[in-house]
Amino acid sequence: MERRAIIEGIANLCLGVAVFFRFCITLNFRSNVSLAERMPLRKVGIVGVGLTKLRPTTPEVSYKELIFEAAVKAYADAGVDPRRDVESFVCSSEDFYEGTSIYDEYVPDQIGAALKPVCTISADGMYSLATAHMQILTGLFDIVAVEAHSKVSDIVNIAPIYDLALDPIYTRPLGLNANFIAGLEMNRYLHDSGATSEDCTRVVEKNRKNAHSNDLAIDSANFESSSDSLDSISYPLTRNDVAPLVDGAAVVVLAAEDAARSLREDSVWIKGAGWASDSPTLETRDWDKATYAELASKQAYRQAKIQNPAREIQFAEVDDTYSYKELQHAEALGLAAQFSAHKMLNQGVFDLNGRLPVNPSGGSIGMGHTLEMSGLVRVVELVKQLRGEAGKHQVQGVQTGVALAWRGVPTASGAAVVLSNR
Amino acid sequence: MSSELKVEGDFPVHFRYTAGLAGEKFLREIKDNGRLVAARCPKCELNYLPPRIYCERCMSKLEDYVTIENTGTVDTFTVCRQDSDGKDLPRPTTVALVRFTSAHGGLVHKVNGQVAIGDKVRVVFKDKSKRTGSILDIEYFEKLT
Amino acid sequence: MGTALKEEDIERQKVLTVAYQPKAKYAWAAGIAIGRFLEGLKAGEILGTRCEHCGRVAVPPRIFCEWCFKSSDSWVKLPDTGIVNTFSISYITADTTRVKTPIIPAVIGIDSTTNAGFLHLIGEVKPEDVRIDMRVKAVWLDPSQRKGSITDIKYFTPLK
Amino acid sequence: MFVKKRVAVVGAGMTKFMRRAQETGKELAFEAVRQALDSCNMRIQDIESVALGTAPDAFDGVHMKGEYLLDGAGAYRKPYSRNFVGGGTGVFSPIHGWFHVASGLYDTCLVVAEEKMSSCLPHPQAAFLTIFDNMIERPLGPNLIWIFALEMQRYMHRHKIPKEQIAQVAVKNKRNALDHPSAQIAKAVTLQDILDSEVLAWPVQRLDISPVSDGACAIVLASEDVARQITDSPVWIDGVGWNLDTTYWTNRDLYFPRYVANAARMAYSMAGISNPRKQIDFAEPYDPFDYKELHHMEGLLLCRKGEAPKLTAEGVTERDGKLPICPSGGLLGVGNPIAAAGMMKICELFWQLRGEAGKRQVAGDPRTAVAQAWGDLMQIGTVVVMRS
Repeated sequence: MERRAIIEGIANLCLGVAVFFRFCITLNFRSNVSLAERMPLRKVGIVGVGLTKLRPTTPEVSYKELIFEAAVKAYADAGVDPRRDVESFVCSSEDFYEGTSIYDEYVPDQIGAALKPVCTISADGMYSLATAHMQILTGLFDIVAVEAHSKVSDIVNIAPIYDLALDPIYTRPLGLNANFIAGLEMNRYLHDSGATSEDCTRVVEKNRKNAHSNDLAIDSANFESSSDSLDSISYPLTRNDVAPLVDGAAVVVLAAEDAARSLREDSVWIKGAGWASDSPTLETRDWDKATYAELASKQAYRQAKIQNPAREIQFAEVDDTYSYKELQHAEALGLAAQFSAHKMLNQGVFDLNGRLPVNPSGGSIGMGHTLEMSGLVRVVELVKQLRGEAGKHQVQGVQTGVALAWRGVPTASGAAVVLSNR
Repeated sequence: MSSELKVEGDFPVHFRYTAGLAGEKFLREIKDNGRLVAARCPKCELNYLPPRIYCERCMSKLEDYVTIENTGTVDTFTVCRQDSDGKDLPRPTTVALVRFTSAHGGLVHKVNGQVAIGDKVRVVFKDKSKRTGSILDIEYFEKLT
Repeated sequence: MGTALKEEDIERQKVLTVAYQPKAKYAWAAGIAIGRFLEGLKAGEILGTRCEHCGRVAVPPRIFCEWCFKSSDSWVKLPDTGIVNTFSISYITADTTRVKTPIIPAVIGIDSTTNAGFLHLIGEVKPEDVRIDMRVKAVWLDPSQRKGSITDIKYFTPLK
Repeated sequence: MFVKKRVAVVGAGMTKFMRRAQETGKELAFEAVRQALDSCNMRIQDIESVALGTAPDAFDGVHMKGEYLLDGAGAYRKPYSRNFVGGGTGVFSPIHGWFHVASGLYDTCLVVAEEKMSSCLPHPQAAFLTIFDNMIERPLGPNLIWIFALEMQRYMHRHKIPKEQIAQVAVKNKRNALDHPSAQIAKAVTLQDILDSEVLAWPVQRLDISPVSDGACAIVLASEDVARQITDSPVWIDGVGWNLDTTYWTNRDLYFPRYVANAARMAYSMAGISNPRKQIDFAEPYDPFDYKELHHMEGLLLCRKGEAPKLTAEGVTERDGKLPICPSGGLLGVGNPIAAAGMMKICELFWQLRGEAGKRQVAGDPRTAVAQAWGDLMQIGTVVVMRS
């Protein structure tokens, strides 16, 4: 026994030395300033949000006109004139979703950004928000607007576009719908966590119910269980588990603290913003958890000085492109222990009136999925909750919430933001 | 009033992807020798499957290739019912992510028959005369009996 | 730092490649402004919008003025005449196929607008006779052939 | 503006520029990253964030191309995002990276730019059809070269510039590229060669254009105190600017790139440059076509409107002239893998300002330089001012 203890002791010592050594190496080129001092230098607030109603199709308006509607709403909400007050604009798009190469050509006019600093981040709108946040932190700008949209009804068939995202050498030749990746992941998640397909159906029911109270969500009666909704797409994934695609546009206005305070009394503050990617290849990424979400939220929590998210976060808007993703993402965000989210779901913890409501807006399953806008919708919903303007789906007395975006199959990339009204 | 007019369009191009340096080696080994190779990172002690010319963790250049056994374990699987156009497949296709003991990574490919997570499977290559230097030179995984 | 290939290396399968035909297809909603513009073309009319805030008349029309960021919902019927702002004499098509008879693309500044115009083609003229600032007029497809497209105008031709 | 954090470039790397690379886009990105890290003795573990720039997905033929490229770009389990501002992407990418470090959130950022245009058939230009307005321009069957031809014609008309004066830019840049080890076309051409080359869309001829390429570039950015630990000769990013004009390009006079001028003013103001003609020692303006170099010299306020052809004729812009322009050989000589081509100019500034440009080194110990890219529908200017 004694001998074993000694060996263990030596092993631990070696491990300790190795860890220390590694620590030294990692810190090799680090700044002299401590991590605490590398917190954001300025406080940044969200001073305006504009979101159109989400609808399955919008044949009466062009994408520019849809975006214009969101921009007008956001600038009115913020009390700013984009031509005079907004100094920079960050847009979100991917060419194949638009059917246009170099789509960033088509962004400035409808958001009042012509002849101004405008850039596109090819990612979910939450990445653009994080980029705008960085721009303000540099001190370069005080007021920055973020735009994202979905005109998915302009796409004749989404499947061939998802196919284009698959690895052309190893994955595309299989000739399968990209949803198969979600099928693989869901199967693994259910296997590891003990959650069941019925638990995933409960996520769907909860989110659709929440969306009923959300004026901006489409009438989710459109989605409700029809005879084919339980059809398997890629076992164990059914049609029911997949958020339906809808149109919409969103614009969010950010401001540095002084500007924010002069614009409104109830700014919602960005406490932290993070984004991260796991391995892009199917073969080498983690399959037992959403590592990208864990890394992204750790960054955001560090900035927000949140040590125990399960206690300090009061509600969450998380990506639910597929039903099981809500559970997996809640775990990655530290809101539930790994593989225990379905238990909390079943206890009603995530309900609108639960202890830690998840997707009180209805999420993408309830409101509809809006391609690269999905994360920005989550942010807008967070802002409304934190202002107390969420109406029938208001969660009472909330101060701090987290939102998570995922870039969908086949990616392992996501972003997280922590917002607070304090 | 809007006319609800639509204007149609597409991308009038087609693509030709090179397999790349590591992909070339991988697909040639399958085509010519019916074996799987991985690229070894000596620093991280990982054998990347499929191989690549870099270690994604330490960004070392990888130049050594090692042969990987033809049998692995089902890490997860799915039964896919739609093709890449979103149309129903004539027959549902089982697809699995298969891990190999000596490799980091694995392979995602079709499965012949039914499998469960944890099942041992072997890689079945197409007949040598039918191989073209594509990932489809692997016919499917088959459960070991 | 890179392995350069020749086309024949690929054609002779010296290196492996995968061929792929993308199937992405779109049907874009033209919306309020362009929808009405295209309907106008079908009727043989060029329509623009006026910003009531700055007075600018623009074509192609839009429901907003990008400089004032105000709605511009006042419609103006424009003449089908204008000037050549700039032009090119092109011996290649969109996919760089060579053509013998050159295509003459031009930016046509439409009369009665505030320096606004659109991309179109010039026809019924010798390439060497085209000049910047030359006055031109639209040549329309026969009404029966029009379909609510920019190509309902065949091209612009020098005003005689 | 209260920008507090000074950001340095501490390392740079690039692949050869090639008409067709065997490497995948990921592999090209890796080659550039490895070289950039080696150039400053850094390891990927020292990198806290990664910014990627790459142009249309229709070139590489991969939707969400940034996600596809990320492991090659060294972004495994790191904060990583892709920016995209058309042809302006290559010079916007270091600006995107600059946000990461100047914000104080990260001490280091790896910036990568990649393009693999040879995947696109029958010709990458076919993909460019889809940059035109989907409703009112694409039905006319436009070629990318048209917009250059239309802009060039307008520029020539407004300032009464003969074609010969424009073609001398191509002669100069292709000659400069003879000294660039990564150059795709190391071949000198004469003025007559250019004027005799095939007319594509008048006034644009075959040799007025930079070649289609595959390639990648990478640089390493670090905050001031970290940069000083890494190297004795950091090169500072002292000014950044970008500006996007209205989409309605047919409603603008194309003779002058006002958006480039706006971007330049933004960058100069940040860098404390009040008289760019005197304070800039050399420049790498974007030169996908020969006239664009002239257009952009004017947009960068390095000379008066319409004066750039004259300066070029007088030899001012030669590598040994008073204001060297594109000493690298530019896109015309080195090649044009869109986003990587813009970043190549940032690499050139880095090497020149450290005195490491070898045979390409401009004379007179340059201290301050500007790089610029351009893109979209003659619409965006991206500008970076760097100092040694």
